[in-house]
Amino acid sequence: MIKLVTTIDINEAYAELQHAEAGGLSLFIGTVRNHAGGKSGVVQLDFEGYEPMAVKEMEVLAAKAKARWPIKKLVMIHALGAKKVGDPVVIIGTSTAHRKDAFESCEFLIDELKKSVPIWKKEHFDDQTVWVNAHP
Amino acid sequence: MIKLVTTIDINEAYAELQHAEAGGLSLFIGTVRNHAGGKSGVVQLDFEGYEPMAVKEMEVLAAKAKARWPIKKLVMIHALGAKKVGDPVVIIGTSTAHRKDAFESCEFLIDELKKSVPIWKKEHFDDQTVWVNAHP
Amino acid sequence: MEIKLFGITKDIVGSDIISVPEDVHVGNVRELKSWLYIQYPPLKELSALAIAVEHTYAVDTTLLEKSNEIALIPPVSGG
Amino acid sequence: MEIKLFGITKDIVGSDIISVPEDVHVGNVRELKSWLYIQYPPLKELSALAIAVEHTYAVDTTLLEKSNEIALIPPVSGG
Repeated sequence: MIKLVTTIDINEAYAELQHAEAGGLSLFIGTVRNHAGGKSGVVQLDFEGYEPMAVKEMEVLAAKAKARWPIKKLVMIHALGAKKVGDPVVIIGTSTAHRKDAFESCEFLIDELKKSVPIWKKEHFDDQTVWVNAHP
Repeated sequence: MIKLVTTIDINEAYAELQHAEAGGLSLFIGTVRNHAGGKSGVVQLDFEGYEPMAVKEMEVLAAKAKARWPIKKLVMIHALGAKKVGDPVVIIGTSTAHRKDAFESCEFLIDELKKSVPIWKKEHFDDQTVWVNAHP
Repeated sequence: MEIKLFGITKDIVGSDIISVPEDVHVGNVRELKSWLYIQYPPLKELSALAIAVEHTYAVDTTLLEKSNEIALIPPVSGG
Repeated sequence: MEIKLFGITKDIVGSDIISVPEDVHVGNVRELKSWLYIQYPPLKELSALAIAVEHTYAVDTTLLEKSNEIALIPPVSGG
């Protein structure tokens, strides 16, 4: 299951990852922190995506992960739109027969998502707004 | 949150892991597989625990993990009693500011739990029952 | 030729699209980037700037057709 | 002195508790294990067998008091 949503549903992700041959399931949930880049006071975040390309890139990453680990089920869900501190913004999950494969593939997918999937985060502080990573 | 339960509640674990300074949350969920030790046909499992010692050992592991990684919140919940294929039997979760710490501490906790926490699994196959790991 | 804009590139250009005039010839990604940097100098200050063609990351030598879906991809920050 | 049993040790002994007779002296974990292996030889066939005293893994030299909570810990298999 690969998709962009307004609101992350953890139970949906967990249900999708069920597989009779899977003994281990690794989930990563990224949430909005109240500080960023050494600066505190994040009050809101906006996530914007280039939607068709973001889905296509996530599918490419899923294919790479499946080529490398014996993954039974895989979930990559990213939220778009306005988010508050504590809100989940991304959920990555893999289920495998053995837990090491689940941890490794899940970490690979979130690391790669952050590098290449065309989604942008704008942080709203009390006093300014910043597109994260845009400038050196 | 460290405890032994009859039924694992993923939403309870997720809620417990929320922390305003946490950007990443790693969850591991162990479920009952339909095959074990190269043998298929697991129809049920029973989990038995030495309850006060199991909780104490989990607390020791949590303290070790907290000494090693900057963990904001931590969850270790193990189910006891009869379980069917697909049922969650253990959930481990950590939330941290940075995701690498969450993955590493979560994997450490499930690896160590499997080594030292006094809980025993009895597998019921179609034709026999086996206490897992008991014999070489 | 139209270029879709996202994130900070939208703020820099002040629009969510750039229309490359008919008389400007940009045959590949390198030529497009050169033209963009002249038109919108703040784009040069970004940490990186990629071009996507048909929803795929393109390289400098990727050829551009007028019918392609082309987009500017400033540094991503999802997750 | 009473010894709590779990998992396969319960099946081997046929009870969830062993009462060590009053006239048997087991002053430490090593002595207790020796006595147990004589009384219940199938315990020797296990992959491992630990003793817990007061909910903590004990070593061979851990001293035993009659009032301690003592338990046999066969190889664990949680998770």
